[in-house]
Amino acid sequence: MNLRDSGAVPVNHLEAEDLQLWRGDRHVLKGVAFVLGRGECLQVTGTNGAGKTTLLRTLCGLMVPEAGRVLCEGRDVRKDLPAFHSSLMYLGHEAPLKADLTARENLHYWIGVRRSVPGSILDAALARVGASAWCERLVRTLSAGQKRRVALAGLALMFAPLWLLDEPTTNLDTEGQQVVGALMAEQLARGGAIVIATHQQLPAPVRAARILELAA
Amino acid sequence: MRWTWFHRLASPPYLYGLAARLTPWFAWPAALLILGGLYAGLVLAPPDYQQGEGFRIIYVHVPSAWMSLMVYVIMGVAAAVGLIWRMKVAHAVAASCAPIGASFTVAALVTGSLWGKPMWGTWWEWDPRLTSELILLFLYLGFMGLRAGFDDTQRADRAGALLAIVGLVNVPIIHYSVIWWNSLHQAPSVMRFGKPAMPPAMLTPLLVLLLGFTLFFAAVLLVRVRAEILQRERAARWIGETLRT
Amino acid sequence: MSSARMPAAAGAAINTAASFGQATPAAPALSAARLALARDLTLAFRKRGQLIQPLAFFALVTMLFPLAVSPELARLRAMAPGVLWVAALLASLLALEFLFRDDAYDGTLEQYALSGQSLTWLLFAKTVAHWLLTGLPLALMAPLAALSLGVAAAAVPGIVLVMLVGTVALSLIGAIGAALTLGMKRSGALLALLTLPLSLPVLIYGARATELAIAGNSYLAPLELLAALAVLAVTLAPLAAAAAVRISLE
Amino acid sequence: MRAFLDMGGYAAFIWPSYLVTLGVLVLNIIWARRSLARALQAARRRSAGPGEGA
Repeated sequence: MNLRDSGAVPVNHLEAEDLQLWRGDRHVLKGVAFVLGRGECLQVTGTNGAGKTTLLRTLCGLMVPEAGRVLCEGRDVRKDLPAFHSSLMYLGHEAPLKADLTARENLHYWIGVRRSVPGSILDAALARVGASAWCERLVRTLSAGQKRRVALAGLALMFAPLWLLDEPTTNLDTEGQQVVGALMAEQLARGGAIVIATHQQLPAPVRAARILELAA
Repeated sequence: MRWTWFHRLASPPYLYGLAARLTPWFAWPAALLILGGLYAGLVLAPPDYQQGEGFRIIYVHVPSAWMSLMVYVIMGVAAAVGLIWRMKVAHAVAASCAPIGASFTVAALVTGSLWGKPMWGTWWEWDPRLTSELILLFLYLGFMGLRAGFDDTQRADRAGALLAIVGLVNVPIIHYSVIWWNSLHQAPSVMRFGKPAMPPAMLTPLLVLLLGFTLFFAAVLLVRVRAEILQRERAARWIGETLRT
Repeated sequence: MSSARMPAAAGAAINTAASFGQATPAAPALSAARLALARDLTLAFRKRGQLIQPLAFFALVTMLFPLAVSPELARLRAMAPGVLWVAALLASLLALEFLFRDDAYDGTLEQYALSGQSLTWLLFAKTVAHWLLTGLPLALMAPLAALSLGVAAAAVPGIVLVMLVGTVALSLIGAIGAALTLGMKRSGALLALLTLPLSLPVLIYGARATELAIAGNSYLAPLELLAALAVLAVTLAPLAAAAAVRISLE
Repeated sequence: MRAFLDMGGYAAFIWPSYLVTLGVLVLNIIWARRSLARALQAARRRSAGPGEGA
């Protein structure tokens, strides 16, 4: 039961057991189950409306499955949601950016709610995604791809053991996709786990340890 | 161990079957009590020495008003149980309560107004009781409106439940603030009931009707709960089995 | 800016994360809430147009009464408490729709809910920002409206004080309604239906205290009741709003 | 009988009150039965159709 206290190291970082979820009359998650170890990447595929986003939102605890459970390090995440949340980073397909704040301000307020970040590290993350030149501009003047890059800068700053990414490469050019690949590779290299929902190919050099296909 | 009855009630197929079996046991006594009570109230009870025959409205107004409040409390408690223990059947009970309670609130308002006309000379008086009743109607309408705004039953259940709990906390506050407000303006309070001076011949029909209305509510609630359970258990295997038998 | 140094710094930042946990101290709840407050205020001052709307509405409604009823100051003075409070109630209701709406659309609320921080505190901060941007200006504008309704200048401090306390409760009660109706497309009428009955005690005590203040009497008793309501709202409403937001995000 | 119907001059208030209340009671019965009938119909349709969960 309590693996951490007994000294045994749980093999899997994230585990889903028979997740069932209904939306109105639609049976969206029909017994989804998987295991994901440390340093592994799970790719969730499926056509539009197959429930990719719903699965990610269920995994991170925003939605409550009608049956089944999600385990992190062998524990039911519902037992202590705040602790689980501080160990994960969820990036939806819309970046949580405000049109009337600059890119840098957005990043500051977004990340700052989770952890205190010194300005120099903030700038470093912006430089990493190639945003230094325009990070003081209001987000309303940025292109869709540029907004996506600001979201990636957030990803670079979230040192969470678990990443849940929903279509992170949308709107990105080749260079932007390389940045995603590099960030994901680093996350895996330091033993983090990633669940990524996309029907595109994963950005190099990342390879999925498992692929989960959701049927519509 | 003591909680086994509670867990059994929480199981939808069990409650569904129980509700179907219990309904007649509430419905028939309710019918008898209500008919008997109305007859006693209209014929047997003596006229009031002040209000004459006019006081007989008490026999429909007070039970309706009593139901409107009792149903709201039951709804709030069921909602809290549903929200805290994530219990589907409790949400089904809360959802079933709202239309019943709202209809009794309307009855209490209309009969109150019909009573007020001969007593006060106006169709509407800002009497604290009637005002509270009107606010209660808005609370019911808000609950039903919020539920109707969601197309997913589960979300409607949880959002509605939260509102019902907030409403339940607020009902006493609203009620006392209305009484406080009314005491400043000194409106004549004609509807003073429940005073111990009421003779037994007048009081008995009222008590009979209160019991009858309560049983009536239970019977209607059980029917509605079955409908709500069916709606929430779309995929469950037991439904198919129950329907076939 | 030496661009050569940047990637190195970024590398260092990532390296500190090599061991999760200790390297990434979570921001304390209060500083997170302060940041959320600062963010909302910054945003509001970038779009001043929206800021003025409830105030203009309040001024407009109070102006309607002399036109609709009579310009006689004696009659207006008798109506002033009711006019001020109904106008304030409607103005704060008008502003409520925007309280969580934008943050729900762009995913900010989702990030708040998943931040591992207390959602209750973050929403409390947002509600405080909302009060600073609507309740406070309304209370400061109330004397102008009151004077135009023939109220003596001596009553102004009382009117402002009562409205300051009352609008706190209104903002917090409204936050619950705004959070509950988040998932809906057109929520204006429903928001009013949910919020107004719950706001009635505030209206009753607020209008009564204002009436006493205008008459030059002691308004302490209703003000105390109003303050009790505000304290109750401060303690309970953010909890309810947080629960409502979680339900809306489902 | 006429005296009973007249209710001491209060007929115009008493009878409508009783009618409204009885109307509410009857409507409650009708509404409840109708909602159950509808739910049963929907459940039958679902269990007859290609059930994915059952």
